[in-house]
Amino acid sequence: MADLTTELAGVRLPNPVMTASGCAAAGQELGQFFDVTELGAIVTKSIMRFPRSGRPTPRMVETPSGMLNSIGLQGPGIDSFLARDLPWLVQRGARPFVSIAGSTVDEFVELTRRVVNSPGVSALEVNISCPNVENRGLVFACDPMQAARVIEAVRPHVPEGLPMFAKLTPDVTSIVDVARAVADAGADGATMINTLLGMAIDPDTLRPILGGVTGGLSGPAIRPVAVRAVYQVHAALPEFPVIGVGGIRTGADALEFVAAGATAVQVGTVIFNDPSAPMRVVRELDSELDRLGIASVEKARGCAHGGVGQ
Amino acid sequence: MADLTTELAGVRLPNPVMTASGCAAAGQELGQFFDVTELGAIVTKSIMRFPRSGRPTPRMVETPSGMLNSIGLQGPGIDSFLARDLPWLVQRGARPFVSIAGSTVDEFVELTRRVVNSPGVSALEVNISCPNVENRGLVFACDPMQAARVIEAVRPHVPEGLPMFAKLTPDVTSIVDVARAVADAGADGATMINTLLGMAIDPDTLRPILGGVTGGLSGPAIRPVAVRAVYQVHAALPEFPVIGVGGIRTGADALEFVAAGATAVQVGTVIFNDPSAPMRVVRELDSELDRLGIASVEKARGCAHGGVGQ
Amino acid sequence: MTSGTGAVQGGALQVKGEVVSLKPVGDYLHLTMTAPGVAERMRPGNFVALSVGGEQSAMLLRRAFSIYRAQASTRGGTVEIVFAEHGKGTRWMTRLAPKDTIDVVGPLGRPFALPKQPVACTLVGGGYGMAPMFSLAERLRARGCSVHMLIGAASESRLFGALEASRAASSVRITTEDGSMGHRGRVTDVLPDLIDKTGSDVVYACGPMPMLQAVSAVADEHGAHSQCAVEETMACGVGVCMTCVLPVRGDDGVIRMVRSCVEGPVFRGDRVLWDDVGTIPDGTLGAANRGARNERSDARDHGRSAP
Amino acid sequence: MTSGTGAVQGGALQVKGEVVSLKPVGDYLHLTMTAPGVAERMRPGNFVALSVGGEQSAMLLRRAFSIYRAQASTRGGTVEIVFAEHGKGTRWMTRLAPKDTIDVVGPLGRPFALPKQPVACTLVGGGYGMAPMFSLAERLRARGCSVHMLIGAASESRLFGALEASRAASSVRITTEDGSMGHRGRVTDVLPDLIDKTGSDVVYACGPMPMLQAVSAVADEHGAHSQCAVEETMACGVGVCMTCVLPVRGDDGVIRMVRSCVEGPVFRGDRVLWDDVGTIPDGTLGAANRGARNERSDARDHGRSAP
Ligand SMILES: Cc1cc2nc3c(=O)[nH]c(=O)nc-3n(C[C@H](O)[C@H](O)[C@H](O)COP(=O)(O)OP(=O)(O)OC[C@H]3O[C@@H](n4cnc5c(N)ncnc54)[C@H](O)[C@@H]3O)c2cc1C
Ligand SMILES: Cc1cc2nc3c(=O)[nH]c(=O)nc-3n(C[C@H](O)[C@H](O)[C@H](O)COP(=O)(O)OP(=O)(O)OC[C@H]3O[C@@H](n4cnc5c(N)ncnc54)[C@H](O)[C@@H]3O)c2cc1C
Ligand SMILES: Cc1cc2nc3c(=O)[nH]c(=O)nc-3n(C[C@H](O)[C@H](O)[C@H](O)COP(=O)(O)O)c2cc1C
Ligand SMILES: Cc1cc2nc3c(=O)[nH]c(=O)nc-3n(C[C@H](O)[C@H](O)[C@H](O)COP(=O)(O)O)c2cc1C
Ligand code: FES
Ligand code: FES
Repeated sequence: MADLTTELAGVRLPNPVMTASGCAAAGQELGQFFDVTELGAIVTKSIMRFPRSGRPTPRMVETPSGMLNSIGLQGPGIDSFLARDLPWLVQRGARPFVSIAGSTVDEFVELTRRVVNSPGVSALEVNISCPNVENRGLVFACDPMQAARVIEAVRPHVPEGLPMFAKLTPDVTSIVDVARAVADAGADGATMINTLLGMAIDPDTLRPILGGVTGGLSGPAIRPVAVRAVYQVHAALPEFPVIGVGGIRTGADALEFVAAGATAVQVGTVIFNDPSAPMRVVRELDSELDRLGIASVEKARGCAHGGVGQ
Repeated sequence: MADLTTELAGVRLPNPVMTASGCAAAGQELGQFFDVTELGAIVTKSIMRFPRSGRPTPRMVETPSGMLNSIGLQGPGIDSFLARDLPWLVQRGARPFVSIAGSTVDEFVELTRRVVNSPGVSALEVNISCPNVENRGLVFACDPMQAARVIEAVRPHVPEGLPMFAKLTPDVTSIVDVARAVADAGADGATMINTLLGMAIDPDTLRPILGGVTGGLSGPAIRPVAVRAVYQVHAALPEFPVIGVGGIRTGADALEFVAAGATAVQVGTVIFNDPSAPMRVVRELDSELDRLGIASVEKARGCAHGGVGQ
Repeated sequence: MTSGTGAVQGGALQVKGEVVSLKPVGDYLHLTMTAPGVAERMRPGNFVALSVGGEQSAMLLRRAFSIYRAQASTRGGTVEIVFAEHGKGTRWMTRLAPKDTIDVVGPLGRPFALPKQPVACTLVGGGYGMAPMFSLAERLRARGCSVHMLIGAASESRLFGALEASRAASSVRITTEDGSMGHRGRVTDVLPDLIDKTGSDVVYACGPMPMLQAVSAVADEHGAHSQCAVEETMACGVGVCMTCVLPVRGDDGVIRMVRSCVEGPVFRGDRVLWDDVGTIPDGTLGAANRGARNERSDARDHGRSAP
Repeated sequence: MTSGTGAVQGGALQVKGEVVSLKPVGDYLHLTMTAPGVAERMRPGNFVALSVGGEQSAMLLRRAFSIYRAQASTRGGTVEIVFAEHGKGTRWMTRLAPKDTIDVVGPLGRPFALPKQPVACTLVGGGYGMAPMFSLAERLRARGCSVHMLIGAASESRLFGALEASRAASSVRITTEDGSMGHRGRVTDVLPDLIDKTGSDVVYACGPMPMLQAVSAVADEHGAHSQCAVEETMACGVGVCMTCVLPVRGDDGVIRMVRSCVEGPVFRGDRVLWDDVGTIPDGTLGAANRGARNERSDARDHGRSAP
């Protein structure tokens, strides 16, 4: 039994494993498969200011060891989320990390205000991997300056003790530059990576399969890209907490991210394959650490860089 | 029997399928498995000015539906390549596309001069997805300006009738910007995509597996990213020929790239799984077109954008 | 066998099943597997989601199948499905052999709503869409309903359960598009007459989307309720991913993109905006703009679509 | 069965084989498969590359195995290998059953060089490294060589071919690290004495890298040639990818990173820079800088490594 407790930018978690935003809704459905209070945290689907219908179907394509999705951030909007979805998690004593998404900086600020005033929220994840309507629809996190603008704007509204993470896209020339920008702008850490932009074409019609034409690639297929991103950012900013996500399927995969420098990890697409995966990953991470004779997950953190444990 | 003949930036090919650089050496070994003269073209491993020993082993890691490599451009150097490797292809009547890689703009120019003066070369592929020693080791193709500098410099040395393609990396915020830059600089087309930067960590030692720490991710895992890149560039520059590459395993996969806008395609990593793959892809592409009642590969080109054939 | 101590009670389970048998029936395969706990909870219209391809599979997503029969047992209940070889996942399933293990999640989805009164019901199944109709028939008969079955397919080999139907229903009508068995044509050629003659109050349907749409329209016209089990592409099957949505009008008159895996797969036919499946119809709650299908994100304009 | 009309003659084939049998031998599995044409071309020291995981496998790369036996036949020859369950690919292979198809590429690699004279030879195998030694012994004996075998492993269950060896060789010595059979210790404890007593001119070895290195050193010291079959991670197995390299000194004295799949897997032991495997040693042809292992590309400094 290795010590899995994790101190993540000031919050204490029983273990470093979470669900990834958009892959666990608001937690309730997964309650059928495991006790959501046992998991490090539940990251909820990115919520927007208003109800949003998302993109037309088809919204997914299975790809080799992965999938594409173009959900288009369908959701009930912040009011309904706070009134109906969040309380389920809070009442049970789970640790909700609330993910927010805006189309403008003001929307991010407004969402932040609403979320931080709701009791029971453990952390805020600011999904800046979404299009900025004020800047030709370019994704905020594709540009260090735009990314920083969002984080700077929400920073004053996030109270002490509530960590705020920026969710980054890998579709950039240098993710280190973006991470540095959000760190400087006051993010308490970064969650990486969001999906890679991809697409698939129907073999019969020869037209794009997804209603949204392009979509986000996720799953084990992208794990090497995610591990690399975490490794690079940890190398550049060793004190900046990173939550690693991208293709985690097993405890050994989770440990790979921890060794690369992640303080916590998220399980996303693999939930669709195995709805019990998040708690299975916790158990497997524990046995992997035992197997290697490493006493705690903290000891393994950053190992790949040649630090402690090596 | 669909018409597979392909006019690619002025060269006529019996079919649009090629090997990808670095996945077929200089063609000879694959001659055991199929007749290399029947394939559209053989793209040779990127050759450098001088012999190069490459990176330490391990140089590869298998990943879900893909692999990472860090070969480090090992090769015999241009002199030996032209004297010993190229003639084998030329004598047989294969169509060699020679891929070159330099660490400086001058090296690219020198390599170009040497290659274009060798008889039997069908085209030049300029692999600008490699580090620029004059610019902090940043990859040329990561910066539209640096990418254009290389292409502009080699352009005057490439004779009429010998097409020159720029090989692009997907590890950029906007591949369209890079494609536009090389098109403006005089490239006759672009080959996309090179590998995605990734890494893997050893589950036992918790250290990076690859001798080169990071490596290039390839194989079916990355196909959706490659198709998207081709689709975006074809949408932005419909007249600019694109050679699609990334995870092609079957004729249907090849057709996906053609529908996205590719004029030709390359088979890379899948050769390691199935050394007969390139010619199998030719046959399967043919039967896919027949199945869909499309008379020629040219008719299918760009279909996904809603053009002819739809 | 079941995962997740401390998990919320009720609902779906994830269990390691074992293949009991796999037998061809016409163009389909009939798979029986153990799935302890799933059988016991199953109600007609529920489905199971199976993982495919084994341990090192490149296929990440589960495949959804209507439950044909479920048998509770002290040795661990069994669940049966009927499937068509369609793509790579179902091709893998055709090679399953007794004793192979298979990971089962279920029972999933909202079941068919049952009438409170002992009314007449018509059950329409297209192809393997007949699979869920037999357990439904049983429940309906147990409530005193009279059950009429209408079975359609492209050809005889794609009819499922024609023989069993004669035991399960008071009357059986068959249609094939090529006329190889029964009436030559579609179920909707026969349905109006059938509703009228049997005086059916409810029509239950499962099959391809165009069939459901047509059945729903016929039911409407003939004063019957319809309960349609839809088939939308699903990534998770358990309600967490939002891939399986279709436009449905709620009790409040508002159109919403609802998840067919948890709010369906069974919907009231008159509530589904059949013509608009695959689009975000105007007026849908949260629709950013009109005719979203025509405003597909253009990869030219921006780097990525929102996930 | 073989692919590629018009392909260059000779060399390797790609064929669809069929599993004939799979049997445990100690800690290993002995797989016999048909591989028409491959058997006929095989020479001792060659290997085959097998694709693993089936049609929808997430495992893209082939797995390499030394050929244990090859039997030509008019009905399509068979090839046999002996393998250890190691990771996910070999785990999949442990579940193969007769009649399963398996895609085989082979025979690959340079075989053991045979002496021109009828000299004495010592054949050293560590674990499954004994597999290629039996066909080699046969060839050597056919040339009038005397054959001595030295078999080593961690423990008895990991010895391969101890029984067969007594028929194949004039003398057999066994070592196990735990002493469960034969001499307690390593092959190199016994080898010096064996070379001297048998007057061996050539030592053939196959097994883990450290064993090969030690065997090569002992052979050197005792005036024997050594032929070592190495095991480097291979992506393609056919010479096109450059992943399988190790530093070898050529006839011209120049150190090169050579491909172990086509220029090996068998190398003269005195030519391999054993200490430098996993590095680019100083002075290697084309080495950009000294001690490349210490100059691992740093992800901090640049966006990507050259492919
Ligand atoms: C609620 C529900 C009940 C179903 N019941 C049955 C049944 O009883 N018998 C039966 O034969 N089939 C049924 N299907 C359809 C079945 O799920 C698909 O045929 C199957 O998923 C195809 O998988 P594949 O790997 O063979 O095809 P592929 O095309 O390789 O699948 C690729 C991906 O697309 C999805 N997909 C492809 N076709 C469909 C489809 N028609 N519906 C949903 N997802 C699809 C797959 O699940 C997978 O994720 C049902 C589907 C749903 C949603
Ligand atoms: C020329 C040669 C001959 C061999 N002969 C035999 C033999 O006769 N019997 C036997 O049991 N094994 C042999 N091996 C080793 C065998 O190839 C590996 O055990 C096997 O590839 C492991 O695959 P896996 O999927 O179980 O392991 P994984 O660790 O899942 O494999 C992941 C990847 O790493 C590669 N890999 C892992 N371990 C090795 C290794 N030791 N050597 C080479 N590649 C490796 C795999 O090929 C695969 O690409 C030989 C290897 C080579 C190169
Ligand atoms: C269906 C789906 C929906 C997603 N929705 C969101 C989202 O709303 N907000 C977000 O930040 N990330 C979203 N993501 C991205 C994931 O949180 C995660 O970053 C990514 O999928 C990589 O992890 P994975 O490979 O484990 O899935 C979504 C991913 C999927 C597959
Ligand atoms: C082992 C290996 C070596 C490669 N070497 C080169 C190279 O020398 N030059 C180059 O332009 N691309 C190189 N590539 C990239 C491929 O040409 C191709 O762009 C990439 O692998 C994506 O295609 P694939 O998925 O079909 O392999 C290499 C790829 C692999 C796997
Ligand atoms: S399939 Fe995931 S929400 Fe319905
Ligand atoms: S394994 Fe590819 S060159 Fe040797």
